[in-house]
Amino acid sequence: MTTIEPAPVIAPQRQSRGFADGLRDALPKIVLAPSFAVILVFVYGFILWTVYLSFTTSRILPVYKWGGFDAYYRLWGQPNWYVAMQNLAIFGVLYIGICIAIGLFLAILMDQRIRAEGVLRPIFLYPMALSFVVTGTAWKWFLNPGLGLEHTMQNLGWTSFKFDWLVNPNMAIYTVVIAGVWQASGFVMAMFLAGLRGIDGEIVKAAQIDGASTVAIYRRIIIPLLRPVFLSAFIVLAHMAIKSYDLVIALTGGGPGNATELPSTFMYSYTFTRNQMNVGSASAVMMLMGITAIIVPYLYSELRERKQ
Amino acid sequence: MSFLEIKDIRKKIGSNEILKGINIELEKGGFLVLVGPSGCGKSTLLNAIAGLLPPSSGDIVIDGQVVTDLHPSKRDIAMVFQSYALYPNMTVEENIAFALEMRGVEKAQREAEVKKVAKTLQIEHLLKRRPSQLSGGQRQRVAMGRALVRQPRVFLFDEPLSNLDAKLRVEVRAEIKALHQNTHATIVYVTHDQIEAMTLATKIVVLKEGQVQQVGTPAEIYNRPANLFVADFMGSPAMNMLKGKVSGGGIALFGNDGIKVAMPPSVTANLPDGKEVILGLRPEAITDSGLVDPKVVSVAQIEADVTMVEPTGSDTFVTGRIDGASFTARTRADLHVAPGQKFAFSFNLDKAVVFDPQTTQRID
Amino acid sequence: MNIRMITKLAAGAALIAMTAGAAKAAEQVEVLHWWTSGGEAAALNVLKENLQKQGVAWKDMPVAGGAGSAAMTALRARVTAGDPPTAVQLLGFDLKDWAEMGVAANLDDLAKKEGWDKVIPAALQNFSKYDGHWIAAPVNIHSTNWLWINKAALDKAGGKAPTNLDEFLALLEAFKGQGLTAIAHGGVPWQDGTMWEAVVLSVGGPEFYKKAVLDLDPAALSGDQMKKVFDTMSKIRTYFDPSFSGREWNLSTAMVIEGKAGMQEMGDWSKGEWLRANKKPGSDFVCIRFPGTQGSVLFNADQFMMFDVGGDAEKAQLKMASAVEDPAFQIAFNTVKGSVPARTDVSNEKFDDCGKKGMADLAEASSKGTLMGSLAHGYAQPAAIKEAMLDVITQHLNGQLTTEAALKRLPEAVKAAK
Amino acid sequence: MSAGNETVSAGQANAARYFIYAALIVLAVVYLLPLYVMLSTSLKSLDEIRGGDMLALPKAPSISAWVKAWGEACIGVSCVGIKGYFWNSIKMVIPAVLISTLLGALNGYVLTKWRFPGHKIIFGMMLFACFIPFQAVLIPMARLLGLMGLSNSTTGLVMVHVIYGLGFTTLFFRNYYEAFPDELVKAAMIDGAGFFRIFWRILLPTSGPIIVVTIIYQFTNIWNDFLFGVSFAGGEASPMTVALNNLVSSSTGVKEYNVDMAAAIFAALPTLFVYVVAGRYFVRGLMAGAVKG
Repeated sequence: MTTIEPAPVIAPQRQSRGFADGLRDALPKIVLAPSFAVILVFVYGFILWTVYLSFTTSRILPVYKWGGFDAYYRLWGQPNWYVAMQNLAIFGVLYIGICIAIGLFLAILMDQRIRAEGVLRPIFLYPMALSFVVTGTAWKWFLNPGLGLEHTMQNLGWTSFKFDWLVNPNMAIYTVVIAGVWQASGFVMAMFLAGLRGIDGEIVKAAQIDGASTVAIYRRIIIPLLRPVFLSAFIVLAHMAIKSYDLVIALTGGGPGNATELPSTFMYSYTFTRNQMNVGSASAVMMLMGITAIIVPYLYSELRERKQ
Repeated sequence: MSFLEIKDIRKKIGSNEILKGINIELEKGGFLVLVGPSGCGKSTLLNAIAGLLPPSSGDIVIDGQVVTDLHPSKRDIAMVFQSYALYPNMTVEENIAFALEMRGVEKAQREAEVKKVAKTLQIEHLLKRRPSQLSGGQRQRVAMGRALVRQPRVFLFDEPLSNLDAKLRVEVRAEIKALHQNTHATIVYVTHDQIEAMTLATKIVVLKEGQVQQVGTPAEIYNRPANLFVADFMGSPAMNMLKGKVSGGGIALFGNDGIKVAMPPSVTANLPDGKEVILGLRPEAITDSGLVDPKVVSVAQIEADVTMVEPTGSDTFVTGRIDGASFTARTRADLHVAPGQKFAFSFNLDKAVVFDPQTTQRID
Repeated sequence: MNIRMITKLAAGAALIAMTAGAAKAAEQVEVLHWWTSGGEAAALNVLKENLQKQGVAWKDMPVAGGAGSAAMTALRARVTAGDPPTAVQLLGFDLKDWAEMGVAANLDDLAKKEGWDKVIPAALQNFSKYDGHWIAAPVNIHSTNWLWINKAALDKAGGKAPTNLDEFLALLEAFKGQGLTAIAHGGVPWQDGTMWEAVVLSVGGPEFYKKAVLDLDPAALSGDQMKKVFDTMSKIRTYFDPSFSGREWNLSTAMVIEGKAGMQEMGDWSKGEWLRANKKPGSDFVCIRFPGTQGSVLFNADQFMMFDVGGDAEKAQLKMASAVEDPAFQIAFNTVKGSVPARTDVSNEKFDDCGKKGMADLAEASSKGTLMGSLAHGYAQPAAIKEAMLDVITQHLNGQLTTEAALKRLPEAVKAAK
Repeated sequence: MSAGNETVSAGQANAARYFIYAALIVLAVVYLLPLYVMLSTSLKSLDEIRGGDMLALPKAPSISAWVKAWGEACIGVSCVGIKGYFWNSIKMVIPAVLISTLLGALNGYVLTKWRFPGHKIIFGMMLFACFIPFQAVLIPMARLLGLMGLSNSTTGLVMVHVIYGLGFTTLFFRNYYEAFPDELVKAAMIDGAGFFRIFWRILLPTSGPIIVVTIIYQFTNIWNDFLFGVSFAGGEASPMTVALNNLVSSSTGVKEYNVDMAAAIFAALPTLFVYVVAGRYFVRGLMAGAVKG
């Protein structure tokens, strides 16, 4: 952060004039301080602690005996970890891409002066309201070849219908994508809808007068104008993708085999069930580095832009 | 003694100096207008007076009290903002009463004060409404009511008319003028509109790039602008600036082989022959011969090509051109002249001011 | 809603939250466990009532899910906070790991008074004691190398229960011929592991199991016998129904009960499902040791590890430990749970045929030294190694690894996790 | 805005409308499927669930599973249903949402209207806090809660949710207040209002849309949290999700899917209610600032 500070709206007075005035000038900082202190300790302190732990020999509980890079060697020696990273790449790309595509599509449809918007909107939004602790069972049934869609279709007479992704190690990660998209795309729709409603109608009118077709108006004018929404949606989805845990646990438990392991489930299982807390911490450090790589450039550009 | 003194106010933001030592004094009951183009520092100065933006150095004195370090709420001032800054969550009544409430005024008294102000401003029927239900002019009145109810020592207005349409602007301007005359309030008023400045002020300060260009009454500013910037900025259409050379008690205009005009001796007495000058002449000083005041001493009749005719109803502005130099004349509305014709203009040189092109200052 | 109201609500709500915590009764035990379903909870309720009669209040802290993995997270949080529960349901090496952290209580006096040393099998004592001191009260002994067969289907296939792997594979083929899902299995790592360890025992016998699973001999883990184990697993895999993946074990049991599937390899807890469906051992279903494993028992025991809580709470803790080892409770609990008592001196008359067989097998294995810890349930290896081995087993079973790759990967994974 | 269709012929326009409605209805049905499965299963008998088709309507709808889930189902050794845990969640979620929202609003207020050197770095750091994986903070959090004497208590849990919600609530309010006219704050200062008065009387009363977004967001997240609940508030103080998990993922015993589903629906009711009732304001609130990110 190198650029100049902008003019503050209300800056503190030049000199302090007695206790009451001094207190009044410091009040905003006093109000902010507890929140910031809490974040410092409970986020940044804990991150440092996790980093330290990854260099110890901790197994079942934290111990503070130095272990060097052992945990990192173990981590990168784990086939599971590579599977988890690969899955995160597949999951992340598809989840973010499909959520944005469906969210945008839904938002554009919803923006055509739809009569039943009040009914449809909550239908698309409600999955976000539910935890996978709640909907996991329903999803598991639905995707299970013996109980769900495949079974139903075959009962209906389409006997060659096959949908066994859930139990197919090569395809199981895609079922996680399906359920994830189901959950988050409505939220993305709401973001795009808000963005669409915020666009100046005159721009669209001008484009119509210029003779642009509806498709062209969306493609050339509206969607480019939604750029900030794309960015927000990307950030929200990226962080949900990296944190995705309930989703996998509820749907596949990481299986079949380890076909749907993600870094978050990897970290959890090494820390809490496999009694290799240092390896778990090392994976957490890796995740944090990944998050940092995505978020910090975004934060930087976002905060710089506002400086003008 | 002055009621409001602004002493050597400087304001730096980063490495950027926005105010470069401003000194202004205003008597009690005066109406000070700070005028200048955007970015000249006038709003910064107003904010400094209000206490919303502390100056880097210098002092603000109100009624003999140094208020530079006082919190805005303790300076006993009121401010009307460009956007009116009405609290959207409160009714008109609550908006006007808010400052009184903050100062612990009893409810009954508050209501009485609000009624009184509402009556003055003729907004009694709006008291229960919210700002979003008001028109622009009504909001403007409420914003003034909010200031008036306080009876502060100084009123500050930050471009209060800029969000109104033209007709309303004229109306409200007149109301502000009347208000000032009736209440004898001390007012500091920021605008970029020179007509507002002329009509309202008892004292105008013209600012440019953080420096005072000229301080004076509206007449002084208009008739005797201190420099080319003030001359150009104040008045519409702008003052004609004609290049010329001093030549034997007069000034040769429109190039070397142009026209020589005789000047009142007071203007050219101290200037050497051959000195390059800029002759400033307001459009109303160039007219058709029928309009020339017989008492005028120095008049020049100059024929020029007419390039444009702009009727405004009451007057007609005619653009003339000689030898590549254009000027604007203000003529009678019923003058029959069309572009392409030649026309003889009368230059009233009694009204002329002369500037030094090097220093841009007026030459007396 | 106006703002003042919100503030008041917030203040009020915060106050409620403050008072809602804390408040501990005089004598009480707080018990962390994952027995949350009807039958198990009812069994545990016997213990709760016994303690209440002695004036000890029972503070229940059930955390279900993932065979105790969520419970382990909660336990870590509590221990880290310096506020451990009184007693925690724990398995196998987890007991050792926790005791190593110095958080265990010492039950030696009670154990001596009640003579636990004599009545609890030595193989189990290994886990109930740390460094020679009693730290846990074992509740029961499950064993995992059982095969549960639908009697009607078996009768149709000749009525003879298989006693070795070949007969077992033949029976699978026969069931398949009947149009059944030959063997009901749930594709979850611990279930895969439960089947795998039974196959290991069957293929190589107790010696091989000891060498490969308990001693982690790299040669045994990648040798010919192990190849046969994985090949057998692959063969069994072909008899699964398509939707086995991720299925809970009790759903598989239900398939056998309803006659949709022929049999199930599962621990003795699955008997509870049969009993609840009003099926009788011997007439409706057959319980046998997994073919080729008669004489050996792979055990899995639930224990209540006592945490060092100090002071007054200790008295209640000892009362609980004593109540767990009360023979009456052992009978009451284990008849419901399907397991056999952790004490060997308990009468078997209240138990059904399968229970009686279980108790007899246990006594036999215990005396012969073929009572060995189950890998899938944490009694053979610490969690890190166990999970690493399960990774390989489950990936192989799901076709992500070939047999050759699994044989190579298994010793590597073990080495990496050590 | 809405795309008009003046340039398109009436027939084409109608065809486009049919397509839009058809697409929306098909998607709506797909989105509703899981909820439908839960609902219809909760109304079926166990036999019907085992034998029948998952998507079929219940033959003889019965609410007995609902009654059982609410008041009779066993969670651990006590069989009193999930109603007690429902109230646990309420007790936890209300203070946590209100406190984190209020703090977020104050932080946003300071970070936009009372700026000081370094405010951007502070905001950036608070924002980054949103992205920390919660699994990584469990152990140190437990230790600190223990030191504070808040281990295994609702108060501790409320605190945890407030802390990890602060980043989001601050973000929402900061973006909203960024667009709030500074002149109003100046006017109020000249009128004599102080820091808190300006906040209570001027900013907060005009923050409706963003308060709705924040409350919906926080309510949903905190209500649905499992990880913190299971780690920091076990036993009788467990929130709803922990109890639900105990009910549905018990390792052994007969699975009563209808009861599980009914309990799951109970657990989902408050968040569903909030979304359905406040969904309209949600989009509006997002428009009012949150989307700017």
